[in-house]
Amino acid sequence: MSAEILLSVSGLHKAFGGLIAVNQMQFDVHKGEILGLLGPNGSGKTTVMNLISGALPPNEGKVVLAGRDITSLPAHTISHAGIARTFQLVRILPDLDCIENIEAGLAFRPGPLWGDAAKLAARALLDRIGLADHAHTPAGDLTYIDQKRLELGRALALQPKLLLLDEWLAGLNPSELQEGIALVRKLKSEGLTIIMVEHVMDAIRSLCDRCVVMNTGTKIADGTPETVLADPEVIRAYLGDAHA
Amino acid sequence: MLSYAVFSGITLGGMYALVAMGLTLQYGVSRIMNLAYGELVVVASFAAFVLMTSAGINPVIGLLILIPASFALNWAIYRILLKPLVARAKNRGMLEVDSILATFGLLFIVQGVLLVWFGGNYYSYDFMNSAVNVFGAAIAANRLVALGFAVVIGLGFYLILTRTRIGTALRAVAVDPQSARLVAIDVNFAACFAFALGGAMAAIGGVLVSMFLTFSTSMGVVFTMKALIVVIMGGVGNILGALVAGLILGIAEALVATYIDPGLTIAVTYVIFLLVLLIKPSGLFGRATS
Amino acid sequence: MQISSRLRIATLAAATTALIGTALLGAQAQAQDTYRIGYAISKTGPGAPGANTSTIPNYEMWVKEVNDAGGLKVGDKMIPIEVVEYDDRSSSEEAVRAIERLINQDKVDFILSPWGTGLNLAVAPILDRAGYAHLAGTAVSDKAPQLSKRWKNSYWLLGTGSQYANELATFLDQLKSDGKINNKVAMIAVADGFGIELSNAGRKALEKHDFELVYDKTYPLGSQDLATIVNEIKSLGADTFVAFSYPPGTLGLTEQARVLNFNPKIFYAGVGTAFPLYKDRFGADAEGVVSLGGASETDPKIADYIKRHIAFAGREPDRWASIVNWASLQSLQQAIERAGSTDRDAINAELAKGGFDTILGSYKPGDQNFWQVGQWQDGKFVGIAPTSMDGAQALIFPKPDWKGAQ
Amino acid sequence: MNIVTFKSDFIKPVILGAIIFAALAFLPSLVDSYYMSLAISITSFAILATAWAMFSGPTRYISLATVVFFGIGAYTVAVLGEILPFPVVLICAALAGTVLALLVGFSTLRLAGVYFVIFTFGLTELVRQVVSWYEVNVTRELGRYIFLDITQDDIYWQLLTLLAVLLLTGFILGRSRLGFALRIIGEDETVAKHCGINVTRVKVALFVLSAVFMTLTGAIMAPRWTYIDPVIAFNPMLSFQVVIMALLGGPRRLLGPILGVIPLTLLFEVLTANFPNHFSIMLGVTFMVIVYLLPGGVIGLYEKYGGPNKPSHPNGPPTTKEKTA
Amino acid sequence: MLEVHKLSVSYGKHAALRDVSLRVDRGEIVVILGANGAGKSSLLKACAGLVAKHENSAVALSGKDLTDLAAHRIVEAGLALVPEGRGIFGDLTVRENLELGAFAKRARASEKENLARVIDLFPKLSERLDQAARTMSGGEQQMVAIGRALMSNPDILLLDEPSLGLSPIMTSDLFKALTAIQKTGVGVLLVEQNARQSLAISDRGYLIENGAITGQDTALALQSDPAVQKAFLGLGAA
Repeated sequence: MSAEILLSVSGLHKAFGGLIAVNQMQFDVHKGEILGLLGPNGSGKTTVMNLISGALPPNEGKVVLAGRDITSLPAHTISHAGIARTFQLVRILPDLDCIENIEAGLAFRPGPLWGDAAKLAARALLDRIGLADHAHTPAGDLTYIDQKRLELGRALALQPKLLLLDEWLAGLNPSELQEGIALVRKLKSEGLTIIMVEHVMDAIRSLCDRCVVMNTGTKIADGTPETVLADPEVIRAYLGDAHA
Repeated sequence: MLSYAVFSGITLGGMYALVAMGLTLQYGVSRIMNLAYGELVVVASFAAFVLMTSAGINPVIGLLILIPASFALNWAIYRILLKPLVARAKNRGMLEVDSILATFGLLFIVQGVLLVWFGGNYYSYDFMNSAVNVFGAAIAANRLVALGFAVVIGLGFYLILTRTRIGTALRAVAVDPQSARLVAIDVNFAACFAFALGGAMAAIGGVLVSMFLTFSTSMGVVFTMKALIVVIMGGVGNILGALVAGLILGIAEALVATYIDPGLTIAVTYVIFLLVLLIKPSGLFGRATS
Repeated sequence: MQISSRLRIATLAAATTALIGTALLGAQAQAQDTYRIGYAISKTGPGAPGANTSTIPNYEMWVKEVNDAGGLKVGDKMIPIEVVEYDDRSSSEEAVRAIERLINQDKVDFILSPWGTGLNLAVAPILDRAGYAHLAGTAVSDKAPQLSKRWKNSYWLLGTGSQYANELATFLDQLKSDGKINNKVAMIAVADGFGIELSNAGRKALEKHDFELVYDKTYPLGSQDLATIVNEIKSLGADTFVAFSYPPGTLGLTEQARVLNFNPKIFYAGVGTAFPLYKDRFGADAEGVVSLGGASETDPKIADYIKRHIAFAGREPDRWASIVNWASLQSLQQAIERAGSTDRDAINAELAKGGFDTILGSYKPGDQNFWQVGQWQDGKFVGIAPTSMDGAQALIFPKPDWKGAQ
Repeated sequence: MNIVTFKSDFIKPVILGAIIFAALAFLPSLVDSYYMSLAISITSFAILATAWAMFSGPTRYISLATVVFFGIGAYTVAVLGEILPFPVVLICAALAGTVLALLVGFSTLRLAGVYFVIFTFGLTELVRQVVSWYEVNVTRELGRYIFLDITQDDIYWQLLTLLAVLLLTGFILGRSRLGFALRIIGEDETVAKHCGINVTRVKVALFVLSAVFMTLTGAIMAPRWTYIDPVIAFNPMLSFQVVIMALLGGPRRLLGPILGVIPLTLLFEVLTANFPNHFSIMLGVTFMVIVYLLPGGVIGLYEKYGGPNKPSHPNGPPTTKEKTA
Repeated sequence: MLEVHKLSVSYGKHAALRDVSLRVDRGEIVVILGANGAGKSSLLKACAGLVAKHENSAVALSGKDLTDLAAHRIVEAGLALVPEGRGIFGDLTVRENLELGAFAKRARASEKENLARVIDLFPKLSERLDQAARTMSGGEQQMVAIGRALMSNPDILLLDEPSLGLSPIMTSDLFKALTAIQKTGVGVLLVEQNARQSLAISDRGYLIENGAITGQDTALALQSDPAVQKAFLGLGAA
């Protein structure tokens, strides 16, 4: 935990009309750790992800990545700065094949790859995420789990410093879940820093170094999974008695 | 001067709204981007002309015949021409493109038939042209009738759509046709019904407008475009929005004609329209789609 | 696989070509026992109402009358007319293509003009290059004199905008100096080539004659709702109202004037006032309205023409371009007879000589010997100016009250 | 191996295209001026439809602003045609088109779907009204005469050159990162942003590129009509025709739009020639028949009946969805 | 009671379901377990009339043949589906959504009682009746979707992954609600990834693999079946 801070979020505030979605959020992410972002539905987790990745600009507050202020920058600039993401509802490029989906991540990053170099790199990445056999399958024809893999592959192609996973493990059955957890763990071991929004407690417990729990837009807990998940406030607002 | 400008603007706006409200139903609920809409308005104008000049039936009475007739005609158009497109469309986008192409063909057919029957001449007839004094402004009675219809239809449909079960069902089809099937709504029937209803409203517009505008077989496109602008500006599928948007455009035109330059009246409607689109792309009363 | 699909496309292409070939070539290559006349005109699109009013019925009626009489007299033979017609859909590009087709594919002997200033100008160079005469029946352009020089067989029958405006201004000036009207004129024009040309000329001519333009604006083409304009003009105290408008606007303005009871001493509006539609629409209220054009309905030739037109087309001709168009068709017929052959150059030479006997009297295409100002009087649109012309009627003054709107 | 395929893959079509265009250049000496006028029509629509599809195909933004740029081109010639040499006039037209496209692009490309469609249509009307108003109140002359000694053959050659340049541009674009970016945007704009694509810049760039070709077409065509006014120059039917031709052909392939332009132009011609009084009805009927029987456009037909499966070469031209299975 | 007999569905050449037969009685909860892409959603959609079935397939509800009925008639017959992704009318208010649920003629007479029952089941909705449905959180939207389905007075309720994306506390609330619904005599057919919690409330379960039923048993038996434990409950699950 002594590692340097990669991402620092402070005083983050976002309102939609009268509804305050995110209120004075503040947390740090250390290099190489996996941070779990938890909270009930509608507590503002996805909004936080959108604010960090530039999909939305915050009303107030600051997002700093590796010492660089990236608050309110457009999404493509933030992507160039080193943040890649996946989406709550999986978003692939359905009419493009798998190689091209990966190339989408390779071709526009800083130090872009194009042509034969991109093909080679894309094949290597497909291999790494277990889709080597599907190089020319249109992404829309993949199964759900494979689409999730492909989306992750595209994010990895950007060579991010920080990866945002928004319910990436949701909707997987237990055996698929085990594969998914293993894949994320491997990414961590390769030194990637990850923020994950997740409801799957097994995954949280086995992957996260630290958890931030949100409720109605504000942070209600911050700490290791064990402490956070035992917090009475978290149990009341989020987990319910069954998980106590 | 100001009050006259405002009143004549309101009557003009009422006419725009009247012509547009049917299209907002057809596009909003049935998802048919009907480029032949204006042609159907013109068909009704010609029908009113024929009834008036050869059968001596005045247009307001003529509505009693033309409303059901055009409802039936549009029902048939939907059943025969559009249903196959709806059935084969995989999503809304595809239906939109297909319906644009198909109704574009329909536009030419209707126009061609009118041309064979009526030729390319201008048509106009004299009905209820006497002036009525409204708060000191002299307005032609036929325009007031049109305005009255616009307001009554607009508010009436607004109430029907928001206060009745069938109206809520139509809105549900507009929002999500797939889910509407899951609450026992016969979506095909609803779409067909809305399309025919929109067609009947087009006919009302056509009949009333023919009382004071000079029309010809080639004028349909003008109505279609005006209606589209009002529909988009008011928010797709929103009857009340169409009414308000129509009135705004009418009043703006009249004010510009009086105080700036009548040469800019059409320009100003487009400026307002484009500004609304830029500031609120889903229209004045529209909800942003995800 | 690739080859077979290419083959299929090639077959498709071949079939299409064959189809088009027959369509394109079907009409041509016949013996010269007919005189082939071609025209492309706006049967659809924004130009259609105008073409249908002043041009198409005249073309059709002329062909029918000639053929009913056995054909054109060429030497001692009677040659019937054969017509090739196209719809230019009111588009310059379509008109250009249709004319090229008439010349090169249909190889017609003569080409009648399309409708409107824009289309006539678009086809003029092509007709000139191919040596066809061009009787531009419905174009008003201040460049008319230059145009006839530029394309030597072209005739701009309706002349320039200035001539109408000047004639009107002169006429009004007389009324003013007689003390009948004040010097205030309200003028509105449609924002279109025609309206602007006339209003420019009108402004110049009226100011020359010391009129004050208390209102001088334009309205956009396609706008029919002119209530606010009429309302504003009503308050300005002008005795003379001048509108250089198109038929929908002309009708709209008249109706608004009637509703608002705006009844100036001189109410001038047009194009469209001289159309039968106008009389049908306003009935007795047409009385006294002034516009461009006019007809000497007492002239038996004109009266007979109007009668035949009603019998043929089921409606009256307009009292402006229709008459000029008819005169030009009569000229063409006589030019062919005088040339005694179907040779194009011979006919062109005859056309240039003029002196044809028409409903406009002795006529050479391009002559401006028709009425420039007319007025509805007792259900007839009669000519009142130039006052020097034979059969000029006295102006009904002031314009009678509107009856319909009270 | 890869390099070889890439090269032959690139050079073969270019050489083939060059040969075809060289052959087409001899057309004026082979046919009479009627066929030349038909050829001009086809070539001009081919440019407009291809240029339209270059932007609208991958992004799926249906633009009805084609005639805005076309008309601006025509007007540039009307204003400057007799003052400057023609090539300079063309450059001015391209500049005018660029400026307008930049303006429109930056202000409207955040609109999506039908809103963009109607916006671009409204824009046509607005530009027409503003030009009218300017002419009426400032130059006090509506309707301009273009007396330029440019023959039909000259127009044809100019259009042919423009079409060749356009196709080459499209061909290169289809293999470039810019073209790839546009395809991604067409699939999912949000994903494109998060992949590091400056979506606005890419869209505007393509919009401008396509607008420049449209503007030049208008400029080249203007001398053909001698006279233009706002109604002639900004006739909205042109925009509709272009959209329909491109959709019929297949807007997501480089040569797709041309496959729509040729049959439709010829069809219009046949109908005009044979049904002068029933053109509208025939056109409408044919149109509906096409919609019902050819849902995927001409290119769809081609792909359905034995079109070649997509070869596995790097970064092929934009394709519609194809199954490799 | 819902009876599905030899139901087959395909998309193009791809067979999504092959000869699936199953049964749901009134008053019981039946869960279908299977991997992603096994055909679970297709099964529910086919029952609800949203996708076309093969010729020899048959679906019947209390003896009434539903096989060839259009979707809206199936609702009328007493079968309601809560689709994946909820499918609520976002622009309409919660009240309007619920009222639309009672659009079926079978439900109109008892609309008031049904509304009271839904509010009783999901008290949270009572404060939100006039709010546009899309402004609500995922869990509340799921309540609207289920409430809407219940408003049609169904004999059988089909639910497609209702717990997807819900927080743990919401998920357990949801399953409690399903038990309450079951007690009113409605039969529930549930497709779920959350095998552990769904088996806990279910009476019976079916296993589906590559479009075919590969096993069926009581929920209790399935919970203790080693194969099920391995595939669906996670090895060494707590």
